Amino acid sequence: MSCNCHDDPLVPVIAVVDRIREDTADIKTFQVKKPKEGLPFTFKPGQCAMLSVPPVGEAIFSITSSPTQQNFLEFSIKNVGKVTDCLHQVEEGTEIGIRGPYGNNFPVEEFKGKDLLFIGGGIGLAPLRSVINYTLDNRNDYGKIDIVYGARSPKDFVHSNDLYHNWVQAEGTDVHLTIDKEFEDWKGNVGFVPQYIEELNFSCDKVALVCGPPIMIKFVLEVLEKLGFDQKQIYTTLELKMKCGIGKCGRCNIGDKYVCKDGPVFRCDELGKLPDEY
Amino acid sequence: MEKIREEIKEKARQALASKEVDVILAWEKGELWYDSYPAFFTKEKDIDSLVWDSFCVNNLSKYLLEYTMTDKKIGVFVKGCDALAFNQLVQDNRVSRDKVVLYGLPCSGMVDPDKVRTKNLNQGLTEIKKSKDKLIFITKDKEITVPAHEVYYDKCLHCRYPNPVTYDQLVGETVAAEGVLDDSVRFSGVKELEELSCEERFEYWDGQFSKCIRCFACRNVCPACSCKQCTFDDSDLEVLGKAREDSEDKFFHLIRAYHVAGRCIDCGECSRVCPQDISLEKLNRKLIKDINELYGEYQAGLDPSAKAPLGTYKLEDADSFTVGEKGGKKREKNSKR
Amino acid sequence: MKKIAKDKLSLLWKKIAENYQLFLPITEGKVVNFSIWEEGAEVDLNTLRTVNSPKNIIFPQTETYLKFKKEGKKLNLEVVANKGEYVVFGVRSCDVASFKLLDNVFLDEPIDKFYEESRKKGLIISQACLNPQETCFCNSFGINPELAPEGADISTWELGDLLFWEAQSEKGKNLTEALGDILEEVIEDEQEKLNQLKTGIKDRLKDLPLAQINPETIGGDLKEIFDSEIWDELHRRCLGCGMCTYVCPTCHCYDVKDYDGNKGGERFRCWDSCMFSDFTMMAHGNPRTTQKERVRQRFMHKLVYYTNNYKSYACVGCGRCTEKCPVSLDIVKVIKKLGGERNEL
Amino acid sequence: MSVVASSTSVKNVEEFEPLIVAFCCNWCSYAGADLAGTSRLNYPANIKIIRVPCSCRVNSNFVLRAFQRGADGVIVAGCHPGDCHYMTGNYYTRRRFSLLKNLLEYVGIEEARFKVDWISASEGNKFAYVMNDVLEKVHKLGPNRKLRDSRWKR
Repeated sequence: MSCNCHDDPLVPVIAVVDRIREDTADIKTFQVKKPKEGLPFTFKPGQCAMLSVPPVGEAIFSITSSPTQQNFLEFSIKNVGKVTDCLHQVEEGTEIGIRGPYGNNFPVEEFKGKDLLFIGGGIGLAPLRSVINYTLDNRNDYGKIDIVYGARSPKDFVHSNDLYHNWVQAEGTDVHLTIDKEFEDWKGNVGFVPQYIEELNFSCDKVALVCGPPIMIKFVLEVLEKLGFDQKQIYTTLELKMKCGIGKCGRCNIGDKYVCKDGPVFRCDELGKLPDEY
Repeated sequence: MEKIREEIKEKARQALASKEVDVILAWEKGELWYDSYPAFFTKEKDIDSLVWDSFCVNNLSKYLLEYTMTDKKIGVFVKGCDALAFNQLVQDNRVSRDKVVLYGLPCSGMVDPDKVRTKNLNQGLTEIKKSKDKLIFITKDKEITVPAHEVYYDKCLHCRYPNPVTYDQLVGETVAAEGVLDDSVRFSGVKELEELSCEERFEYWDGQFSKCIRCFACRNVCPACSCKQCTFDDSDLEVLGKAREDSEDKFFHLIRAYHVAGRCIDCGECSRVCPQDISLEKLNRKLIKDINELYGEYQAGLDPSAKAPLGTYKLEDADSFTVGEKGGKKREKNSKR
Repeated sequence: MKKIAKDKLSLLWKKIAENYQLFLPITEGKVVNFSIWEEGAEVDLNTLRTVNSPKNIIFPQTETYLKFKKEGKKLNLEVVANKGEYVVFGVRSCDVASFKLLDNVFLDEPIDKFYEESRKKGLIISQACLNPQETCFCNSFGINPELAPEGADISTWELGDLLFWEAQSEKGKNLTEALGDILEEVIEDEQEKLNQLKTGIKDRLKDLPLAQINPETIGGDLKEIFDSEIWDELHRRCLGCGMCTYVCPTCHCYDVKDYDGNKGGERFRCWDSCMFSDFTMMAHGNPRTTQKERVRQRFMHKLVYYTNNYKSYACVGCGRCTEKCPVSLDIVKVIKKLGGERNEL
Repeated sequence: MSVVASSTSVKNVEEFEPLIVAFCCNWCSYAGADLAGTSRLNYPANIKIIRVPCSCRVNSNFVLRAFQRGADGVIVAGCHPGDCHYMTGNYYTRRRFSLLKNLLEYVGIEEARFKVDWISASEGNKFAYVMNDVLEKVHKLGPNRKLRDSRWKR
């Protein structure tokens, strides 16, 4: 009887941290690829991967690069816990373990032909960026794109190169930035994301993709409802503690759904059917 | 016991009716004969299901921890061991005495369902009655009378405080402290082990600890384990690894016992709840015995204003590690080593 | 069908142990658990319910699956898998049924290869329960302790001085053949007695105190049960220990951890318990802040979530939690509170 | 030449080199170690000193963790009772480690593996003596297998 345990979904493959960019004081973006070159696996926008830094452990992160980027995967990671702290100390060229991709994805096929509204707060831009870049790389398939992004201060903007340049220059794309509190030399909007969306008064014929801190998501959903969005037009992506990534270890469930397997992307009407425990 | 049960219910009803307390902590009966479990009563009408029988082994004092942050006034029924536990919680500043009304219940012992099963007394059982120091097991067609001590928990046979050491009101009459054992019996298990060789002791404890499934029931049931967050639960620090590994098992048990040293009231709840029957009492009693021998007799939970043995010192204290020096007092080495 | 005299069983153990790791219910102190049989071990085939369920044989409490070594920026990973072939003897119907429930989770895509391997290498020999106990309620979950349970490779029944033996699977047949003349053929008369025995057990089940438990009559959908007020009361006596989850044959939540062993280390998975406060703890907080949510999670998982996903309850009525929970917060009480009782009994 | 041959054969890889972890109070025992050093008293290199502000800073976890992760012997050294820099610290040490010492013996750990002693800043000799003494005894006992994590590699 031959054992095929090395194919087990829990076993990571080796990948190398090729380049590291410091986005903010506590967020770094890691480019990860196979030791030679190329992606460790193919994926769809919105999916996650489990990064391993032995002997500290594993944690799951959303992939922030677009599947159209064929050279590497990108992960934007905020230093908040044990694994992330260890990742932040990693140097370029270090090998780590990776397994994935996990979870479902944003239904980019269904979005075709529609206007898209991306709403992100803080590190919540990470999963959205994958979709944004994907849609921009397939620009003709999608309508108008609006990106609303907020952070504590301009210093806390992740992917500022995208926010200030790449996305602004992209055709049919508007970027709306806001910060929580007044900041010197800041000419843009000041205020929380939900209020800003209300001020911007978007028409409700779009698909909204929301990701950010739980409290931001809560108020954004209220505002979107006020603006006339149907729950079926709103998508969000969630995160809970995960260990296996494959719906077996039993801790990331909301009701009978596992965030790692049935999520992390949920349409709001589906989410409404689940118990309020996230 | 039946008579006292009615008295208890009456007390509980009155206390709730007069708003003397907001909640009553007592016991309730489940579907099986041995199944008396902690219950929380806030309404007078619910008191009907309150129970007091030979299976109310659970210590309710531990539940007071949940109420420390509220302004609720709590009435709680305490047996002898539970009263010690209560005092210990007060001593540890985890429960405030003025929020609690204590109803003392003298207790001559609680029945171990396992012992009943071993004697096959549970077959067709319909009722259990208590009469002085006898228990009567009643089935459809017969009655079997058994001396109570034959079916009491081991821990109850060693009980030193069958009557609550503190209470606001006492329900029922105090029981004679018979069956109370002197220290030579109480510590006999410890002494037996002490007399073994080092290797034999290791073998014994290795066998005990390696049975552990790390369910933490011993810790969670322990009235001395009253920390808001246990050091073992801090997943960031990883004081204790999660793997079933011999050294981790030993680490857990030694530290658990050590953390309650001087605060363990010797209620035996840890050994009772252990699913793997680990002799935790022999670990706790070793520490109690050593404290008694080195720093003077001490019973945790007797006096909430006392200083915990490990939270205080005397200039002339003995120790167990220096020999022939000032204050040095070395335990006699066993000859077998 | 075959048979063996009970006093010859040690011969049987010996023969099986030649080629397999043999797990048997073995007494240690006051506790009976499945452990590896060695000559002279105190085998106990009378105790219905081992303290630990045999799930720890197929899904060990701690299982190292990866060794790693770091050299500078280089990382070496090595998969560890070294499970040998084994036989578990004396598994009761409820525990056999629990394996199927674990299969539902672990053999669902993506397949857990370590578990799959462990299942492949194992041979399960069931033992019928002659005398179900007062805490047993397997019948409420459609389990018949007198019959050969689905999922057993070989089934056995005790009758007087004899043990009846019937192979149920290809694996079981092969072992039976390999055992050769240690086993004898059953004669007709004995077969009849065995049938009587089975009927006798079936009758006894009806009189068990928990026989009226019936999860089918639990009313309400997921959200209604989730929002039920029974949780407000039920959780209060919970001590937050993990005993119920660790002795439970169907609980299968696990954690993945690394051990830093100085020169290299290893990654293992180990049982975890939804009763523990850190089970869902994340850097930004905990979605289940009190014991109420944790208790609710456990029972919702067993009775609702699992059922929605795998069309079966995640309980086999073994009665371990009923007997072991220090404060009697067992699944029977929850099912009853949720209305899961047959009225006609 | 035979001398050389025998000395190499003694130094085979199997030879047991005990590792001792010594928790030393900053104010007395650590200074004692300093004095031992400056007085050119020999104490072995296998002793790893961990400086602690006071012997009562040493938690029982530390001792067990040291044993789990490679130590064959553990020493806790503090100021003599009455000499604590913080007035009372080592009185607590005395009570705590009296119990822990007995407890470790009780569960079958060899007595010599865990040593608690008072070593003042002026007792360089005593420092060297205690260290050598523990090392020698632990050497005789062999590696600590009872408390070491089986996954830990030396």
